Amino acid sequence: MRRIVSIIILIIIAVGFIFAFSKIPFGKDKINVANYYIKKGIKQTGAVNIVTSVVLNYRGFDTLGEVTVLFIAAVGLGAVLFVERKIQKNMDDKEDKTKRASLILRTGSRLLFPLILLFGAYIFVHGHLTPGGGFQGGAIIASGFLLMYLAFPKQRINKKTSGLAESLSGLIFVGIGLLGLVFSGYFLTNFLPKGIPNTLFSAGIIPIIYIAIGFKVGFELTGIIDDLLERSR
Amino acid sequence: MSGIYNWMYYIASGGLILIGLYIVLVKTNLIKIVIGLNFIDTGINILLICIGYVRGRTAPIFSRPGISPANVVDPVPQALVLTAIVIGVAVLALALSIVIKVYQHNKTLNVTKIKGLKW
Amino acid sequence: MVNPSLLIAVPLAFAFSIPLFGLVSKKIGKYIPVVALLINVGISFILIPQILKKPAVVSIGGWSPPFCINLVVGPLGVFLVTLISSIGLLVAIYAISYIKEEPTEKYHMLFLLLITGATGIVLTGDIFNLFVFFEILCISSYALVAYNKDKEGTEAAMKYLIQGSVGSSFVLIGIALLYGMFGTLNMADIASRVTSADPTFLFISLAFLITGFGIEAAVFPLNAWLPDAHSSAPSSISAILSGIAIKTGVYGVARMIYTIFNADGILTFIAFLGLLTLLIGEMSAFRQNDIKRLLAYSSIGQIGLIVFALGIATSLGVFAGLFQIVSHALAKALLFLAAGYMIYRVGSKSIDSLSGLGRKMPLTSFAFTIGSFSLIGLPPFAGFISKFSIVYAAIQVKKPIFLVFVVIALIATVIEAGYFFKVVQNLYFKEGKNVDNVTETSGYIIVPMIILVISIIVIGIHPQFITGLLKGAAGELLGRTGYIGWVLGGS
Amino acid sequence: MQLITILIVAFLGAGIVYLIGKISGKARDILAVLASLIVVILVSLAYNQKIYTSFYPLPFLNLSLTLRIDPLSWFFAIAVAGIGFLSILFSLEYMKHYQKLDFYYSMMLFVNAGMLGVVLSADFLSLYIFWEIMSWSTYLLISYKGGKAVGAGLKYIVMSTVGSIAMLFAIVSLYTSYGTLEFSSLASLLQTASSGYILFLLIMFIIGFGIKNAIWPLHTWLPDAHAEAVSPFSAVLSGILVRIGIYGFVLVMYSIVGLNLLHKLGYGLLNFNYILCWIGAISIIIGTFIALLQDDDKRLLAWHAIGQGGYMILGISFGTTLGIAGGIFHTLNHCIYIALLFLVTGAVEYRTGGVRDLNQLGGLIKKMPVTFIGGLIGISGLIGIPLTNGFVSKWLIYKTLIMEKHPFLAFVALIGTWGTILSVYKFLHNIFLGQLPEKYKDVKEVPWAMRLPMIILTSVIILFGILPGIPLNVISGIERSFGIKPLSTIIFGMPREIGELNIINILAAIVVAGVFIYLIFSLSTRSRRVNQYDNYAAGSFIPKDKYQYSVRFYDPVYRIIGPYLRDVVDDFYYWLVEKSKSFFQGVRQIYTGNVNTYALYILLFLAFLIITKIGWGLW
Amino acid sequence: MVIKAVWIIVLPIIAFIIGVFFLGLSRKVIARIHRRYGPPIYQPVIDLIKLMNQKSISHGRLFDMGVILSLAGSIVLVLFIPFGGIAPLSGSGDFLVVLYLMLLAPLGVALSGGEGANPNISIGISRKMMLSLGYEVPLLFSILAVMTYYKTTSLVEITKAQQHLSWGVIYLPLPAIAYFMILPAMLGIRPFDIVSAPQEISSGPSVEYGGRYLALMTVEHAFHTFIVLALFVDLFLGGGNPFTFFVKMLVVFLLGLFIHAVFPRFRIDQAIKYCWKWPSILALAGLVIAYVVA
Repeated sequence: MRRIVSIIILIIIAVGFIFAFSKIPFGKDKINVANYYIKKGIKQTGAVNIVTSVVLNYRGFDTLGEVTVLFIAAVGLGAVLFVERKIQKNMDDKEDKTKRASLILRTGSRLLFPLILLFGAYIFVHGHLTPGGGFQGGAIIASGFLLMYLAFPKQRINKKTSGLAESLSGLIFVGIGLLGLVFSGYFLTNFLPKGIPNTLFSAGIIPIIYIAIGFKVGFELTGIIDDLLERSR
Repeated sequence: MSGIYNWMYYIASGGLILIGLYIVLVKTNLIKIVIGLNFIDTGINILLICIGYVRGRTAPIFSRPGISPANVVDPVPQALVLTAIVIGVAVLALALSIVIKVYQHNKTLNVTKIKGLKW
Repeated sequence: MVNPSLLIAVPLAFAFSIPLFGLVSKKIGKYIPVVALLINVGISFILIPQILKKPAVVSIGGWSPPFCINLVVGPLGVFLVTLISSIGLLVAIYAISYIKEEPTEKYHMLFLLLITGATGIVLTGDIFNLFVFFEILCISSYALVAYNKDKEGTEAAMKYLIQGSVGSSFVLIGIALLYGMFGTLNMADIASRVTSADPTFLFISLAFLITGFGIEAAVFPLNAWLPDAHSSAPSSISAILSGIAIKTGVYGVARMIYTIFNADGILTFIAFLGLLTLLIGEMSAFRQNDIKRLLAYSSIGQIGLIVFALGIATSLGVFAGLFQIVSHALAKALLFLAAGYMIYRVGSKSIDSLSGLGRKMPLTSFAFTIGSFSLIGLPPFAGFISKFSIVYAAIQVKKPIFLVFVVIALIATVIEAGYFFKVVQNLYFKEGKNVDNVTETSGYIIVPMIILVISIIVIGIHPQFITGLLKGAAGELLGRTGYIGWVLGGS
Repeated sequence: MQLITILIVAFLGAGIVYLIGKISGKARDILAVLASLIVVILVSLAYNQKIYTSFYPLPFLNLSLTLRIDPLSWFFAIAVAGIGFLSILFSLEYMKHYQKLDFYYSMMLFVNAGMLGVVLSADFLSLYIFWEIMSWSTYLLISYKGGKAVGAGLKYIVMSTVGSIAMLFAIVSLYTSYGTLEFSSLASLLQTASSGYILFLLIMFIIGFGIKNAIWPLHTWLPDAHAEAVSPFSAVLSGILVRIGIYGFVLVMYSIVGLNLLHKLGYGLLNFNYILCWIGAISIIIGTFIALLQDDDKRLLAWHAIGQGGYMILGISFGTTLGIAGGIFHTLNHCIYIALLFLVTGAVEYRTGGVRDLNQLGGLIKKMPVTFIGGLIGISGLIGIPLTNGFVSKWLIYKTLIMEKHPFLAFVALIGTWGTILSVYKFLHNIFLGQLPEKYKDVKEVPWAMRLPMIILTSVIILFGILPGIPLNVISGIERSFGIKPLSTIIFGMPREIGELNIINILAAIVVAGVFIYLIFSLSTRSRRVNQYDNYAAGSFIPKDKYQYSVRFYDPVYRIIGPYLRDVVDDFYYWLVEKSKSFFQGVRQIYTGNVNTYALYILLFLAFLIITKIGWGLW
Repeated sequence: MVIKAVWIIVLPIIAFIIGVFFLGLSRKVIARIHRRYGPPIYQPVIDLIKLMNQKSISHGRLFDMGVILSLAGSIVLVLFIPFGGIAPLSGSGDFLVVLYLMLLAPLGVALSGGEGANPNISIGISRKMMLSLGYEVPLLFSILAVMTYYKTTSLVEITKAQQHLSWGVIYLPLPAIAYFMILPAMLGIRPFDIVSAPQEISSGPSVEYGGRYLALMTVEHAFHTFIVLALFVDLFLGGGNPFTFFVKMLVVFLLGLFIHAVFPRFRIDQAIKYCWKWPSILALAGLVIAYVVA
């Protein structure tokens, strides 16, 4: 019964989709506002990656929100999965069911971990030049930590430090926005010199924010992994 | 043929969304429902990308010479997708954590059995 | 002129800095939201007179409006921001000593972010940015509903999350469709172009958006999450969810219908939907024995009333709806705060167990009484003015259908009166069973309640304090060309 | 300004009394009495004045709240203030053993202030506001005693809310049609309205005011509320609060709609007036005859309050000079004697430890003579024995009915009086006459603070009974203000052209005859005083305390009429409530707790929207 | 004015004499119907004198005052009911006043008896109340029929309208019959002597009365008899001069006595049901006719 009703409803919605999509021709040039970004983006922001300039400059506010969402997820996860320390200690004392990882994994991850970190850093530092950016880089860094967790289940990142890093990088983002407000009267304005496009030190605040985001995302995702791991024991 | 080619991506995205909705409607396992939500997210992301795509053009990154402004796709949907992905991840993470808690309290993942709150 | 972007930046910065303060002392964390929201309240009060003279359009990033995200601070925005930050401030004060469950600093961060999300929703002029802030609001409320980590809380959060995610997905689909059609995300820009688009297409995207925002607004078939979430969350969060969060959903729906789509045809349906919501909410509330669940269902009813008033779509109707938003926000926040502390003292959510508290907790019970009287719509409390205005607006349109609607709405009022009066009697006139060692609250708990009581009475007696602002806000919702003009600079 | 002062004193008094009460109980009591006394003085100073003030603008609705005083409002205001004062005076002793007295006094004053506001309002919005204030404060006071009172209070407030929304509907509709809510402007604007609209307005207002006034079939809250409230408040409730409904009727029917329009409503027997008077008549029958069956003294009086309300409706519904005068005068009289009777029951409760069951009392006349006299005069007024106030007003009403050729209504009114006699005699007999049970051997008369209000009310009943011209003079002023031919009065009764009624002659005749017989009586052989057990019992020994033959005093009549006198309306309301409760229970089953279902709702909504557009092409 | 003052004094005396005469007459007539000799017609007067000199007991102030009130009410009532065109106080009160003044007497008895604190009194009064409720229904119907028909509430005008043999009984036969049917109930004679049934409840309300109390009650009874009959004559038989008026009263009284003396005593519920059945139906029909005709 429920299935039949569901399918009927979904068919109706699908018809709606068809009506709607038929009005948006696929692959045709429908670019409207974005033309402005494409044409003036490099000049106005100094970033050759237009997506980055949209993400961090024209629509930087979205990104701030996005970072906040991730932050909320990390904090919320921590809040929901929070356990009193005492109980946790008791659990630690009892026994550790997780098996020790194999030698190959441990050695391999030790080898790969710095490389992954480096790669992640590369991604977010070059966010304004190449595809990629803070989120992507952060995710890569977090995957590095995930690898380490797999290899050394007993080791933990320092929660305090990671929390501080999250908090600080978030503050840097907001702070830069506020500085923009101070210097040019608009929140999140690019108040730094734009530099020469297509070089590393260009695009004003964009790389700085991306670095902050990179750290923030990296630590947040790691924190999420850490929290989930903690509960899985 | 070009019709199918034009519609293929829409079908994929709409299909993912509908499948996700179907899972949410019909499946009783919480994890599956969460996965369904993720399906919807993915579908929407594909939809956004489809909308921004212009046939025959390239990514809006001018790091290599030879890419003219007339030759790039819409950058905005890509930015939006970036945001949407992050939000999706956030929701997913939170959803899983809540599911863990729900499981601890109810010892089941079957939503038809988790009816402590009703009426 | 204070830059309105501070309204978002300040609480965000404070929220991010809570872990830093945590290094200094664990105790500072709970005062941070108070400080941040105090600043916000200050800013919004400074803004009100300025905005009423001339609405502000503030761009973020420094480019001209359609090309970057901008905040549109019209009368409506500033009104809602003032409401959000004031209620937020009071609840934050309440939470200082109410929240005892660890990890409190995470609670305060999430709380502050929730308020930020709500503020962003009502201020932003960009539809995708609206979605982002909407997600901030939703995700932080999912986490906060589950904050107590008990069986009920997590279950409610889970249900809320599933329905909320479906809703946000719909919002995003709607946004995607709009972007595909118009190639822009600025609401004013979209609004200025909608006439060129195919009506069916427009309606489908509107349907997705209404459904999406409707879930947060708790309109009838979409509100199943609300009773669970509101009743299982910590009471301070219930107060915020009822007082603010669902209002932002209503704001979303109203913004879509009035400003962006100019969908006159659907308004009567919206009014009907509101009426249905009102009836279902009040009926379901009538048989509750769980005080918070009762309040939650009553919130559904009140939202129905608000939506009904907005659906009338005359300037008076919208004015009345906005007034109802104020009076409901004040009253329901007060009720949840009072009920929350009673529950805390008594240890049970059932209405029967609250018997006899009038003697033991006189101030709290008094606050509860004032709140419920205001909700029922008794003079001289704020709820009376709003209810009177709604009835007046509905009759004034002189459409027979609205006459029928208003009669039904008034009947629903009777149901509401029935259960609220029952609870009040329970507090004062029934012998309590095990309330002997219950004591009155003090300090941070009682201050917000007293402030809310006073504001309910003051607004009830002297509604002119807010009517000017509300008139402007109603004008903003109905005058879409004006809105487009502010943002895009035309005319 | 004067009116504003009255209201400010009244409302502030209520607030201050509460605060003072937190400091000192004694000061609170004194202040409460003082506050109500000042209100009485202020209101009486406003006699014969015509004031109209606008006191509070509400610019966003383009309205301002206004107050006025005219004969009608003064008449009710003085009744409100007077009864309020006396019952607060009575409360001083009566309430001593109760708790939460701060709340009690403050609410008493608050109710009074609300009522004053209602009668002094000059526009419907202020009337509605004060009306609601009055309603909810009444609800709090009814529930004050807890226990059964809680149910009574809830019943009251729910019905009251229904009435309020009907009234609100009418008021708002008036406002949208005419753009003003002031009585005076509406009165002239409404003259051009269609009769259908007038009828709608009247029906709405009758529902609104009628629920307060407890006319059949809107009466069911009243018996519970009256019985369960504390006695001084029952006096206020039954005496004046309920009768604010009559004020509303008179206001709307004669001050605003006016006679000309009233007579145009309806055709033949379906005339508005005619239907209204039959409602009044049914109220009389239901009220007085159900009162006959009651064993609880306050409940008995409560049913009479319904019945007497029927008389007032009968009086005012005709719109003749005599009828309106009778109706309004009866309102005043009722307010005096029913207040007195409730105070009497209060006094009895006070001394017997809260006994209200008529079957357990008896013989208290020897112990509480003042209270007895209060009770006697009170029931005489209620019956309408000549020389008490109730007589004159009832006479006016009967006269109207017969003159207007409504013998059937007159029959109902008269037979209602007989029902009244039976039931109130039972009231008096079972409390004060007959055998004094052993357990009440040490009962004393009530203290002075309780005696004084009873004495005042008793003397007012006699005063108005003998000199009906005093209040009737004011009433003819009211009629003049309606533009109706005013009732010409003489101080002792009616002038010749209206009918044969001269109280002073009746009084003289009775006094002379009484004195004459008393002389004969005292000249004949003296008699010996004996105690209550020394009487004739056909030679058999009757044990003490088994000597009560007043249980089920009118048993044969109960058996005959009892089956027909169930309060079917009340049953119907209960049935309605039960049915809607189970319906509500059904409605909330839609929140099944299953999240799949909830998601289904969401998608159904979306699909519905889409299908309306694509499928049906709506919007 | 002087004449009026004289009548005010004389009329009660006349009423007293007629009433006492009827009391004596009724005992005699009933005795004769029972094939007894019966006491002399002046027996009540003898009784009165005897009772005034006998000792008695009192239960309190109200016990005394009630009796006085009762008698005073009856005496006053006489002044309001036209007796052969003479009604000295009829200008001060109309028929409605009369109806209400008729309450004083029973109320006085009830109050007085109430203080008597005897179970028999309670039962008696309860019966009296119920019985009055019973007969009031047809009584009010017939009275209203008369008032409706003649469009006045004044007794004087009602009698005036019936001059020259255009008696009320001709135009309003049904109410008249109804009134006549309940006449014994109003007078408290058979078959409606349930209130004072000596065998059951020891004379009911008057069980505690002795001496002067009983005397006053007897006088009251005499007045009551006069009033009820006078009212009937005024309403239905056109009044007349004092003599014809007396004759009409006598005829009505005897007729009533003859017809009713043969019935056994009703139980109280039977009495009420009786009153509410035939007399009420007749009177109601009369009222409807009067309403339609007038």
